[in-house]
Amino acid sequence: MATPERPDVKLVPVPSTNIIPERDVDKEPILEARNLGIDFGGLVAVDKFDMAIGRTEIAGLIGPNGAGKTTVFNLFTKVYQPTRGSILLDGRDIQNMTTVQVNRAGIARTFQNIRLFGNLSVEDNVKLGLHNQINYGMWTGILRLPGYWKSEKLMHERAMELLSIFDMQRYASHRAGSLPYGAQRRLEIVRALATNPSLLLLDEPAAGMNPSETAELMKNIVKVRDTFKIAILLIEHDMNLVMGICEGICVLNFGKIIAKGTPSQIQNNPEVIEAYLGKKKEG
Amino acid sequence: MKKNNIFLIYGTVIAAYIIIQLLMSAGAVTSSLRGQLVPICAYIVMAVSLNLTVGVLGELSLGHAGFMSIGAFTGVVACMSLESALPPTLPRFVISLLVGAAFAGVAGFLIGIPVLRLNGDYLAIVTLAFGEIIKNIINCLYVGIDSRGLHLSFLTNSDALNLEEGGTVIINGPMGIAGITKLSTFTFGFALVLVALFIVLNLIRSRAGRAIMALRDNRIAAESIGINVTKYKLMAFVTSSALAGAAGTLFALNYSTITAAKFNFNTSILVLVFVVLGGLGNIWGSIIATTVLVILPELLREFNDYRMLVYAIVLILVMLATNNATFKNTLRELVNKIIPEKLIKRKEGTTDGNS
Amino acid sequence: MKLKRIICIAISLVLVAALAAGCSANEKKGESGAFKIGGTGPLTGVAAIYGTAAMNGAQIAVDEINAMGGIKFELKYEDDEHDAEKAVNAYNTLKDWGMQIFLGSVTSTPAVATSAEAFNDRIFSLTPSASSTDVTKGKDNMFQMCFADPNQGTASAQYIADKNLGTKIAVIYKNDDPYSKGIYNTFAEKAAELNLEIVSTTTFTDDSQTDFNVQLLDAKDKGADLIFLPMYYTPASLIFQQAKAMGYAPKYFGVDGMDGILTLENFDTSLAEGVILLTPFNADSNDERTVNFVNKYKELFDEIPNQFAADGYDCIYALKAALEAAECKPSMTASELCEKLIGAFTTMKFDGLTGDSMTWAANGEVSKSPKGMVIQNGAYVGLD
Amino acid sequence: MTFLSYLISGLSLGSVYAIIALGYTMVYGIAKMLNFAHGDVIMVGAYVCFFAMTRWGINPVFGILLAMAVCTVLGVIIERLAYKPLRAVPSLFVLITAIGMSYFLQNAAQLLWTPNPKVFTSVVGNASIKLFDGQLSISVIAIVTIAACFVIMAVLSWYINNTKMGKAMRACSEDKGAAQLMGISVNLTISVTFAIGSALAAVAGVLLCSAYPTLMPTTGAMPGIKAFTAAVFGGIGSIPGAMIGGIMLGIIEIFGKGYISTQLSDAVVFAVLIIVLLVKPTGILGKQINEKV
Repeated sequence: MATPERPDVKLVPVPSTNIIPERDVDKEPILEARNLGIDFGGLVAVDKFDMAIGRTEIAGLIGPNGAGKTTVFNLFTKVYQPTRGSILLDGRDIQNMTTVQVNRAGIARTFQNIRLFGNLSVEDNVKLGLHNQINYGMWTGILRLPGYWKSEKLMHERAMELLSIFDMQRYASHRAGSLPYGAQRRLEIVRALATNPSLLLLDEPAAGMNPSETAELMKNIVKVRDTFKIAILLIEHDMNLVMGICEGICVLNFGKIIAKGTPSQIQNNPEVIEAYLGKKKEG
Repeated sequence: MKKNNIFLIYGTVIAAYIIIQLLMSAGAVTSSLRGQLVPICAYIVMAVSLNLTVGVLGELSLGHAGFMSIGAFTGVVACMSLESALPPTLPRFVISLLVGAAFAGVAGFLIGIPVLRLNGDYLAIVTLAFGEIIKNIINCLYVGIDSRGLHLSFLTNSDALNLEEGGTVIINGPMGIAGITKLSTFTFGFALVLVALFIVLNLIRSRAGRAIMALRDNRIAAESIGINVTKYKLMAFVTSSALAGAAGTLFALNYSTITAAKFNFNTSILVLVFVVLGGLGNIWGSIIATTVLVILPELLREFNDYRMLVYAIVLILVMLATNNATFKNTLRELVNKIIPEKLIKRKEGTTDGNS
Repeated sequence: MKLKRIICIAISLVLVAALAAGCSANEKKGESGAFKIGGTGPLTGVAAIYGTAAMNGAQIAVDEINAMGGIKFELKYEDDEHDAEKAVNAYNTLKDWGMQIFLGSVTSTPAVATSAEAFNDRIFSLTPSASSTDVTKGKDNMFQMCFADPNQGTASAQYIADKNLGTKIAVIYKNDDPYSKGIYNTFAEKAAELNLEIVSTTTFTDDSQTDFNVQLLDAKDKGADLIFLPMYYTPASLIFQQAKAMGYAPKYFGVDGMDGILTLENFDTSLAEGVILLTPFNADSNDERTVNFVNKYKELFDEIPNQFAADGYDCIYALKAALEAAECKPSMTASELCEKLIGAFTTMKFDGLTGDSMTWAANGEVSKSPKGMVIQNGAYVGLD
Repeated sequence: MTFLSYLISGLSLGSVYAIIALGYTMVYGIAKMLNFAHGDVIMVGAYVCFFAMTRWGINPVFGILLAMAVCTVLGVIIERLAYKPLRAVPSLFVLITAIGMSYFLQNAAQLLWTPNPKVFTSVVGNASIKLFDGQLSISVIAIVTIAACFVIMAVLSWYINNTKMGKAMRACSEDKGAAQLMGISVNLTISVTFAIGSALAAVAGVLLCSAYPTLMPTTGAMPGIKAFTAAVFGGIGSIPGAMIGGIMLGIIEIFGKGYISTQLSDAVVFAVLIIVLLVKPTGILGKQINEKV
């Protein structure tokens, strides 16, 4: 598999115990989680989770099934309220924000089990992403005032532009639910991008894709980062993708971080190998 | 919904209006049908508005008749109080409609705040509960008017209003309102249908409508892209109730009497049947289903005692025919045998109404 | 979705066909030499019992009259499901049929709606049993065969005071029923005037007409010795049963809606022992016409007729009398008949099953004397 | 004393609602549909028992058994003809079919048995027990109804938790597809559910009409809606919930009449329902299902 060209990245520490790419270090990290944790009933699902993501970093969150990766995403987007710790988005605590406010503040995400608006067209799905970017009131819409035509035109243009990143313009009028699986995953990314995030969370973007689709996706993720100058955090099981494009990787097991570092550091970390392959037999 | 379908809906509705007007002026319309034109219009507005809640927003409401009731009573009170101050019928009718819609809309807002926090069948039962509460309250409500203005009394009887000599009781508890001057005409009803269609169709195809449909398809995803769930749920619910209120006023001003008992659970269910049969989210379907199902019981008068039995059987069969695959195929084969393929194809071109 | 469309088209075609069929049936007059009489009433649903009774009673009268020779009638009843909207539809259907005289609607709320239509169309109407004053108010061509609600309320209060039937009175009425509430209102007014003490007033509705323990307990606790029940007999039968179960035995006073309680299938008539009611009709009467009517009704419909049936029967005979008095012919239009009948009704005297020498005021209300009846050993006995 | 009388009336009315609600909730739990025709099956059951007892002179016990048999067959036929063909479509469509079925049963009953009300003879007589020098009286039928309600709930709970068919029902209620793969006949299970639900409806009909003896083609409609409310109140799908919901509803209705206003009692009942659902959005005993993100 072809790995996209990538300059070597040096990870440097920021205040607290986190590391981010050197080029982002003079700016505050886009997101910083400090001592984050959540319990479900008595079960500790995530604990002592510390992480920082650089402004333009592509970061990876990996770990075996059930390690709590998606839970971390749900904490970041305030689907769950954390039991402990804090999340700083661009330096602002999101403790009192709702999912909706978090999105407006700059976090967009995709879902492990695709959540599109299946009965709406592809274009409408993207326009919904633009909901808070291009604004007009209910009565402007009902009465078809000039604001409606202007905004809708703008939305259409923006939607087509965004769809073109993944070369999906031809699907614009299709029902989202009728798209092939891979295209649905890509549409979710486009929809998330449309909300103009500064941090994009991708939950298993390559799941169900074949190798050539995955390679295409890798290129596109990097392209998105380069075009929009945003940070991306992804959960993925496909190690080629993770090792290929992620700069910093965080490994989670049983809700706790067991390793952090560059791809090469992670690849050689004995604890990570143990978590994935099981403990070597003693003696 | 495709653009040409929208024009088809407007076109067909306007064409139907013109044809009926022509037939009426030629004296070729039976009293029976003529008498049903306004209620059909009112029910179409009801169905279209309920479709906004059930089909577009995706929340089951079993109390839609409650909003119709509020619209009916407040609209008629407005109409009767303005009788001397504003004799011309058209502005009085329009003001009454607006009053009915406004009160129903406010009620929709107040009810919507708690109701829309619930989900599924629990939401449905709470709308049913509100519908019953509205009915119960109007049954205990007395409103009268005299030279000093409107008087209101609750749980007593019309004497407690202390009306002056010459004052009139408007809402008389369970007796409802009697002696309404009929203001609704087919043309008014038709205009209201057009307005309702305009509002609902344009709402659906705008930023707000997309947000409402997004909530229906996937609430969690909608939240994740920053769509305010409560705001858009309420927007759909309030619009829906306000339109139901306007339909209520139109309906009430077509009869010389209305009582709270008319707008009970069965009426809510009746409108729900129109919506489901016409197709969820399918505005065109709501119009057709309403028209057919309002006229059907009248056509079945030939069956005398068996009338409602036949109606029930037709209802069940239509539900089976439109939703069961085996049933559909059998029926399709049957239809193909009777009607040549060519004819069906040609007709399809003209009645494509599904989104 | 192809199939749906085909069904839509099919149904639309049927509708158009029906519409066309309706056109050809339009505006027929009574060419057969019979007066076309139409009526609406609940023939299905909760109130079906009243509609069917009035229809059956009227039909018996029509058959009798047609058999006599002379004036001929053609009767058509349409179902209104006890609903104003459906009643107007039914009325319009009757108009399409060519109705010349309207028998009104059987129940009050639909009757208010149809009477307004009949007033505008100038079709004479005589309702058997719609007792609300809103039915006749402001309509010169609208007449009632039954007592108006206020009359029943005042008459009941007067009767109770005159005969000294009770000192502490309880009232249970149906809050969502215009009939019940209407009688209660005037009863309460008249009672205050006559210094009758009403100690307990409680209500029920359509949705809660099963359990009356609370209402009965309230009456019992306040020491009521007479309960006034302005309601139909179905809920009343439950009240009697529940009062007995709790060991409470006041006197009961009913109105014309109570009539029929003895004909309830399988009803334990001992529960209604001593119930007093004001009713214009008594199926157990020895009067020859009544006996004849009751026998015919039993034979045809396998039931004992109630007051609604008798009202329906009387309506037809009253119409016959009026038509004869005004020398009307079936070839006349509805509006011609209307003017003549208004004249005839306000001047004639009529003897029927539900009263002797009835007269009608110009406002459409009937004047007849209610008979006080008491139930003894499962049968009505005249009180006077 | 008044309070006690109210309480007993409430319990008695509530237990009738509870028995009807049990049938509702069972069918909902397994078939995931609101069977609006349930109230009308009750009416049919009461009519069958009425005719058995008064016209054919059959002993009340056999009358009830006959009513249960007829209703069981009716319930299964309704399910097979009207609901089974729609199992794959959203439940709202089945709801409309159920409403059509309800209209059908009411109108068929009216044609068969005339709209005239009949007075039902109580299966246990009209006796009542007098306490405190006759100040408080409890009718035997109230006691029988309450007892029947508890027995039915206990038996149903046992059946669902301990028998093979009960386990199959629970499996179907969780996931029909998976149940099918495990070799459970979903069709049979749903038929059995409808059979039990309808047999219960017959019992409910007899008890309803024994306590409140007016029998008309529309007798089942209002108690049906009330019982539906009760089932949701208690948490639809939960058997103890239906029972608690039914009894609570009866007590609230009577107390609302007694202590607030007879004119507003319906509004009071529904207002309490709304408040409870706002506090506990899935009813008193309903399971809170969180959607997994």
